[in-house]
Amino acid sequence: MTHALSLGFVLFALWCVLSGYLRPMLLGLGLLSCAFVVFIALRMDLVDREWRPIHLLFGRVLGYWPWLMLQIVWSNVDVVRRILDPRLPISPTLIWVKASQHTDIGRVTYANSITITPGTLAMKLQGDQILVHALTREGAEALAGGEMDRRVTLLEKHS
Amino acid sequence: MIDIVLLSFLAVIALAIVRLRDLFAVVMLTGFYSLLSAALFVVLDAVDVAFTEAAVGAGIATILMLGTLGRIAGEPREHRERPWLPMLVVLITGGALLYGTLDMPHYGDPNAPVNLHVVPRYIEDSLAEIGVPNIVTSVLASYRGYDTLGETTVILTAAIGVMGLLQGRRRKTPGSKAPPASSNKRPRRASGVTGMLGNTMQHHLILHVIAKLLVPFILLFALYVQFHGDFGPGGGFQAGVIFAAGFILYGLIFGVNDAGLVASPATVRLLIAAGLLLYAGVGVATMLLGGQFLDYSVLSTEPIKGQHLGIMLIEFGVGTTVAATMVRLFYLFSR
Amino acid sequence: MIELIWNALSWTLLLTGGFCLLVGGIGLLRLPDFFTRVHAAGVTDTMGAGAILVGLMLQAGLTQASIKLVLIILFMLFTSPTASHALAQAALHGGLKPRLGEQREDSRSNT
Amino acid sequence: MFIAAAAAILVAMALAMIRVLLGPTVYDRILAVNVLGTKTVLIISVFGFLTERPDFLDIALVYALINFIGTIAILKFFEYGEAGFSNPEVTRDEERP
Repeated sequence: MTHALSLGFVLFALWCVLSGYLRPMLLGLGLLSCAFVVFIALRMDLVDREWRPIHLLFGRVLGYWPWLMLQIVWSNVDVVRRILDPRLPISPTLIWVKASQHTDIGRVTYANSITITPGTLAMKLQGDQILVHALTREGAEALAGGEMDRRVTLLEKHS
Repeated sequence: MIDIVLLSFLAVIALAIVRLRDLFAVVMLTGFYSLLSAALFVVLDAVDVAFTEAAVGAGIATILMLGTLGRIAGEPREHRERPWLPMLVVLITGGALLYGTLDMPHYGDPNAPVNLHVVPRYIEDSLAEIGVPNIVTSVLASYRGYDTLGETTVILTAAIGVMGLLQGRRRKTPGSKAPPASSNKRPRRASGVTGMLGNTMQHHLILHVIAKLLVPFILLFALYVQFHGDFGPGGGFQAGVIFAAGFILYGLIFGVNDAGLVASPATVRLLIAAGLLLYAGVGVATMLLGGQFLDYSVLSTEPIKGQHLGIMLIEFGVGTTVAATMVRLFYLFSR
Repeated sequence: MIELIWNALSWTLLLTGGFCLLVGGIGLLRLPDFFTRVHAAGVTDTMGAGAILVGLMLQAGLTQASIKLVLIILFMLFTSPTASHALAQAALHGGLKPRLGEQREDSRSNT
Repeated sequence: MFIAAAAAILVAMALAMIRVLLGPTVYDRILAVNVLGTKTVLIISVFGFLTERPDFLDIALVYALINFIGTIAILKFFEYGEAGFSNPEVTRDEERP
């Protein structure tokens, strides 16, 4: 029940932000819409313990996002340099890395973090192993170092 | 400037679509074509049209075309002969259309009849008469309410047509009676329960979790578009398609059987008609209240409020019909 | 003065974004196989899109437009890697094998 | 400055379009179409600012939200669709020297 309410709350906040009109009629329609979507989400069985976007966005995650952004910027610089280099210094590598998170959402966060950093691509997620395609061997080694894995796991503990 | 570049991209893609033999690649190119035309519509200031194109082209069109590809063998049939006659027909029609454009006023010509009479009236008076900031909506839903009713009916008719085709075909050919030449190339429809699009993808953890997170937001965004058509680009058509996209995303990931538990095929079929019925019902209600068919002013004591209410109701009807049609098509294609 | 800095920052971001888009496009053409091209697409999706959208946000200031831009970035953060992942899986399923190892002598753009 | 950004987006679109046309595998085309989806979001946003009508952003939002659904359908197509159906291009590419 609390999860459904929190979903409804987030949805209504989104409605207000999107709408920007604070007329009673639109707010009323917004409430109705949110209730309807929550109803559908309950019927779809989408609302369970995994559904914790509030925690994802505002919890300890606040510490993770800036780090990930920085990571994205650095890997971008690296990939851009390699693409523009006339010699095209790439060495595509496949490795399996371990995802030591305990929840599904933690693993998915880790896999998507891998994919969103250019230079590494999560190709397959099997159990607690992720098959990663890296543009360079150095990139693969950096990932195998496991800092991102540790950070995502940390995030999971606190949320 | 931007429009010319986009237009030339469109031409190149159109040629490529004609030339390519791989149908799968053609589906991809069609998606790209729709992306480009949405951008072009934005540049040409037809924001509402762009919105529709964006909503349809971004997901649903691809899915339905893939569903079709899954039903046919996927290999294009070789041409038996040079299609001279169709070519001739196309050339003559195209030539006639081009000739017709010679008489048309230039794009944006201030002296064109449409810019002298109809447009100023809409621009100057619609806010006072209808009270809706988005002129496109007041034209579509109020001034030309008949046309939109007709368009919604077309959607219903199309849905009925597709339902007739696919359901009828299924009954007649229970698998083994397929033409022998292509029988080994047909997609395996395992035990006839669910087809290619209908299976679950629960084993894809990433898709599963992301869909779980996003589906509620897509549905809410659709409702936002539905109810803000009066104020900005949007309305029933766009909202219906977006809502259906959210629902279809659920169906793709969790399987068509689960989707059927949320909204059963029979309910969805009923909703297709219910939306249109709401639209026409508003018209009948205005007649009963002493006005003309679809003249919303009589719905409330103040004409403007009546217009507002009427537009909201009929847009909701359009949205329901469109969303239900799309979902129904998805159900049909995924068996 | 503040406005000038603000504008300069936003223009820098817009230009950076445009540059990244171009590099992403070049990478899409230069890199040797599908899986490496996904990384070039990643440059477009993250840095290119991100920088341009943030640049626009600085122009918009604290308005509804900027909130919508934040939402666009946020949603893309979720959908773009998911799409890349789904596509990579589809390619694996279709039997496409990544080319591995040093590509130096093999660096012709695959046309 | 918006013009410069718009121009960069258009040129990048042209580059991605070349990849769509060249292939060689169908996945390359899909990838390029995905990238073009991102660029469409961008050009719509930038154009909204260029003409000072930021209400175009709703359209960009739609793309950002639902553009990946098509890709999921494609993955599904390859998993459950007929095996070997759209592979001729892949094998053709593999056989290349």
